[in-house]
Amino acid sequence: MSLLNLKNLTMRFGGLTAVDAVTETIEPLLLMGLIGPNGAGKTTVFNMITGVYLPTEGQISFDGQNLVGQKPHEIAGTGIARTFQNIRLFPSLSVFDNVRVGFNNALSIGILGSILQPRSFWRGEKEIAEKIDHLLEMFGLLDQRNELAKNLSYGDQRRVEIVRAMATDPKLLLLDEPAAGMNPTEKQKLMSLIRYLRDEFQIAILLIEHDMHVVMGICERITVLDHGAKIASGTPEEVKNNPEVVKAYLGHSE
Amino acid sequence: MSRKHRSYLYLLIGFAAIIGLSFPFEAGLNSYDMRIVINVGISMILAASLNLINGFTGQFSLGHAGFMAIGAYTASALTTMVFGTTEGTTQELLFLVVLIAGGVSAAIAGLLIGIPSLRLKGDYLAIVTLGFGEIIRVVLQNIEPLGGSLGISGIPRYTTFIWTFGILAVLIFVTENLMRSTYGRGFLATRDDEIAAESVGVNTTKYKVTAFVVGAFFAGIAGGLYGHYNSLIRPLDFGFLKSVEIVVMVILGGMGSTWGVLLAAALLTYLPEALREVELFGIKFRDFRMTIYALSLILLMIFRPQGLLGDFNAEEFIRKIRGKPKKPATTET
Amino acid sequence: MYRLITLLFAGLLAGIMISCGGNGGNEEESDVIKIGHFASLQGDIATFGQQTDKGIKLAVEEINANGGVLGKQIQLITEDTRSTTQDAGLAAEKLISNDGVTVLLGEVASSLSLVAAPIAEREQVPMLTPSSTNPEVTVDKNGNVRKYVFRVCFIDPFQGKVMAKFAKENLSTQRIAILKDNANDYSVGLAKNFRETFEAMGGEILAEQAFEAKQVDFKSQLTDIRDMNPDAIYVPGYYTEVSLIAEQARDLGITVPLLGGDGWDSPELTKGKFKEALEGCYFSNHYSVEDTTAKVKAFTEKYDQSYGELPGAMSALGYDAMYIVADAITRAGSTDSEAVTKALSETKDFPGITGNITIDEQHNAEKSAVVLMIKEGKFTYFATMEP
Amino acid sequence: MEEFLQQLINGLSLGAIYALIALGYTMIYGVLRFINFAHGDVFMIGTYIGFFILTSSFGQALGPGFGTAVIVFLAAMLGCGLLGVTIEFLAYRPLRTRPKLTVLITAIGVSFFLEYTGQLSFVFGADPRTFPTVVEKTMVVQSGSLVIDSYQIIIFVVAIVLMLGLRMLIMKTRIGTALRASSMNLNAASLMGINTNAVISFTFFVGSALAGAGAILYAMSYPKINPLMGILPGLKAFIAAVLGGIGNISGAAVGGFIIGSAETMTAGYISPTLRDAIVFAILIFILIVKPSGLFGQGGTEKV
Repeated sequence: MSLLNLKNLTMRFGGLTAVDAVTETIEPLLLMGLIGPNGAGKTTVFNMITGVYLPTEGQISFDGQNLVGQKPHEIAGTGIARTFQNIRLFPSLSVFDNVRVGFNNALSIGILGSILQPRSFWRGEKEIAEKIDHLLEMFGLLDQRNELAKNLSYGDQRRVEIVRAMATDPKLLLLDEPAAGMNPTEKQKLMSLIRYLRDEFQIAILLIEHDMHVVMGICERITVLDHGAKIASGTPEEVKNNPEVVKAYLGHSE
Repeated sequence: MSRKHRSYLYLLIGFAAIIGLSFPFEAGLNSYDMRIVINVGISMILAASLNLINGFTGQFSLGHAGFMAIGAYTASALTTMVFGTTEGTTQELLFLVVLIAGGVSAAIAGLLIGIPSLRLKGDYLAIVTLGFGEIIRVVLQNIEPLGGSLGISGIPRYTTFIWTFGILAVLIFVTENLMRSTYGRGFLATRDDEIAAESVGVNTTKYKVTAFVVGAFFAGIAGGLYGHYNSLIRPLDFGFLKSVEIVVMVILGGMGSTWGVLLAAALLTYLPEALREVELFGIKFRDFRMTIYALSLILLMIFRPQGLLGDFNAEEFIRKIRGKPKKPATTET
Repeated sequence: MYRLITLLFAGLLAGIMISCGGNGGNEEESDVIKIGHFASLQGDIATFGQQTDKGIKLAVEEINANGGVLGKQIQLITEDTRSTTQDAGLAAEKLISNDGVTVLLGEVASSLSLVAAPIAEREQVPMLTPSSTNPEVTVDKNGNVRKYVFRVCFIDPFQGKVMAKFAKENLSTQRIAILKDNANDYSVGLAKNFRETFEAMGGEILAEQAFEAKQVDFKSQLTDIRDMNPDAIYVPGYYTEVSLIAEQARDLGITVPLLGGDGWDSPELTKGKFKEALEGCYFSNHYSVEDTTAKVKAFTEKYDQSYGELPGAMSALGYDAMYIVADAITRAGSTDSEAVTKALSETKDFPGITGNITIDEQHNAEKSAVVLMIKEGKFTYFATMEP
Repeated sequence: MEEFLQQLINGLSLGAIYALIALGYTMIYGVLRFINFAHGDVFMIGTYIGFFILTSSFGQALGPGFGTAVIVFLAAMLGCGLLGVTIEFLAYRPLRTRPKLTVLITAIGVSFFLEYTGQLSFVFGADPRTFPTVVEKTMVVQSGSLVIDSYQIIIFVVAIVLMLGLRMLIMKTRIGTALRASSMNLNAASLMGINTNAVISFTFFVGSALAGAGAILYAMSYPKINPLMGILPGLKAFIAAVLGGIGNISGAAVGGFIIGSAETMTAGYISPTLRDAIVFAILIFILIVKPSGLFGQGGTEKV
């Protein structure tokens, strides 16, 4: 059974068709890449899946549920987490609290409980704190635990964003250009981290990436978008040799 | 005492201190000074409750005086028209009842006003809340049984030092505890980045409305306290100017800094009184106070927009002067 | 959580600062008599507060120039209420507790006087309001007369009645429409009492239309009123709006006279183009600026000299209030609060600018009203109405 | 029917004034994306400029008439325009890169400053002043209960002429093109070599000058002026701008007419005391249902 189904997904902004009838499926545990030239509509696909944009047409189903029309936080609740191209952390919160926000829904304490703070409140908070520390340790961020997010280095910010996404306990993780701005060593580390994530947490990962080395190195399947339309899909090898893809990447200089 | 109960301990210490202070205050202060102190307390409640909406959750509201009006009218109408003037324990109990009733009706209004905040941001929200505040004022003016433009007069004086600061202590307790829970994190996440917050499952709508409801509840109680101190309330006093005054306290204090906001509320209520007699170059301050108020507002925005204590962290400051090593603040939980 | 403790310390500090700063009404023997005036010098009704203050100041200057009261000079302390109830409470309390004033003067708005009245009662300091017309200011809701609170002006019922009587008997009108200011309790009070009296006398009130203070367009209300064809329109508002109402009424072809109360009394009422619009209208007032008695004439001239404008009702009432206070202190022979209060309550036939004033049992000013007619922009004496 | 027509005419002439003020709000919002709260008070200053000219010995020597009207209009427009530029330069320019709310608070500060300084007895004083006659009022139509006077026609004509003039200015001139470019994207415009500071000053000048013209029209029809008089017309004009889609110039004009008519209709058919509340209710309704206004284009936040 497939995890995520996109059917005829279309997004138009005024006269511009950003995403044009894209159909795609993602299986559980798959590491999949979404590539294409700038403006191909990759991030728009992410935004439709996560409910930031309402698709003009088409369906999205995840784990058997329809996602179209659901609010972003409801979609997050079904098990889809994401990072952003232009990093969106909570700048005034510490690294620890950034991640803790991701656990907000895991704690089912009402407003009275939050004000009066009975024993169960503290128990819950303690459990969460342990989980967060565990996650931070796993990502090598424990030293920056109490640092404000805005004071972190770029690479650390990217990793915190991933940790925060993982805090929601997702089944599918969407990564938007995770390697942007990283040097080759960092990219190498990132690739092993992504693989590790999939294996350790048993999730599917869909990533947008411009760095072909990263994409070809870790993705098991790749889908290529151009001008909003899907032009190819397959293994890295197949995609690399697809004439349409070559044309799309080179043809833009015509 | 474990840290889990620390907030209760502080609340108790707070109550004890307020009761302890009330004796020298009642005995040592003349009634003018006492009135300043009570007004300071009410301002603090208003500012701290708006801080929840404006400072922590980032929802810019220019209609806080409207919530105050609803609370003041509910509480005062109940006292003058239903319960009548009472004494002793009955009075204290009924006072609590009317204050809470005022808070609840303001909270309901907060729920209604919170809803547009789901769609609007920044200055648009500010204008809508301004409109709500004005509508509340005009409607109150047109309700004859509530005294129309004259308002409700002859409200007995129930508000005391203990009531005012006791409620302030409860508000601080509620705020501090909320901010340490999922709600507080939800507020801050909503303020910092709504889209990111939604992406990790934070229902920003719920947090925005909660902030409005809790903030409005305490503003309503502040209204009840005000009515039962001032003996008369009327629609004109809950207009745009009052809302702006409260917003300025929050901004001056540094949005989201409880400590700073309380200090700013105290300063902005106390200073105009302290400066009444001050004369500079033969010009009496009191004749120019509104001009000076406006000018300082502009200068503040240009030179210190983060407020008095905007980037000041009280806990860190105290840790520094106590010479303790920096311990991770978040392990408190 | 250190915040709470720090806060309490701050509160304590502030408290100490305050108690050191305030000198809490020292009882020392001084060579001045302190009179406090709390007034709206800024904000919505600043125009009336400033006028009252001018009247009081003029009176103080005169009294001091003539040797003061009981051989002492009068020191006037004016505090601003910014037209708000919060600051009215603070100002009144400050004047009483910190300055230790002998008598408290103020406010224009009844709502603001109603904040100060309980304070005056509690602190047992006599308070005289120049122009708060709501009956509740001197007599509380339960019908008890406030011992320390008095007024110099008419109360709403009196002026409403006077004008109703005048409309029915002197003008022989039968059908009248009312246009009142809903945001102003003075206007609402006058309208209510006018209606009651006029109907009791067999007249007919066609409509009671309302507007909100600060509005400038009254055409909708006036169009409705015009279609009813009344014999006159009662507009118990302030001159700030009445001029515009009159002009718009004339534009709409309404020719019947407008009737009003002392809120009309200001030279601004008939300035410029409003002169024509208000020709032949009537309003009830305390006195007439045109009054040729030496007293009124001297006041008008002096006021004009000092401020470069003619006085309005608020200035005259402030002026009278100050003189009544001086008179009461003189009669009391001391600044003792009880003695002054008693003297105030015994004020009888005091010859003020605004009439011969007697304080009655309800602590209201008993005096006859005059009805003025507007002729070529001037307020000319038309009739005297007895209470 | 006659009454409806009358209310409509009253509403349209009131709305024309709102439209003039609303243009200033919308132009400034278009370029700087912030609500110039002090705009209503600039309008108030405009009436006082007219007042002081008309009551000066110069103005009294002129007497009412067409020439006087032209002088008063130009003076108020120039005065308000310069005031607008000054306010922008002193209070808003230092905040160019700050969050919008900081600027909003500053604008409220400027608004209070103008209002309360105006109330000081040696400035304008709190007492309302009577605005002298600029041109004599005559009745143009007086059939049955329908009354149209010359002022209503003057207001309408002046407002339409100014709006057309503004349109020409924006569409046909160099600075107008720069203004349009700046309201699409201030940064991009600046990169393209447009002197954005000059454009912003120009926007404030034109917007405030229109408020100055509106001020004279307003003071002619409601000749009592006071330092707090700018608050309500300012708010209503702002609402008109929002209704039309803030940042949209023809929207502001249409919005002004709609708000003016809604107000007089409410007063005529529902309740005169609720006219202000109704206008606010309209505002809230629009913002909740269609925040981009009637003619505004809704933007999508880039994620």
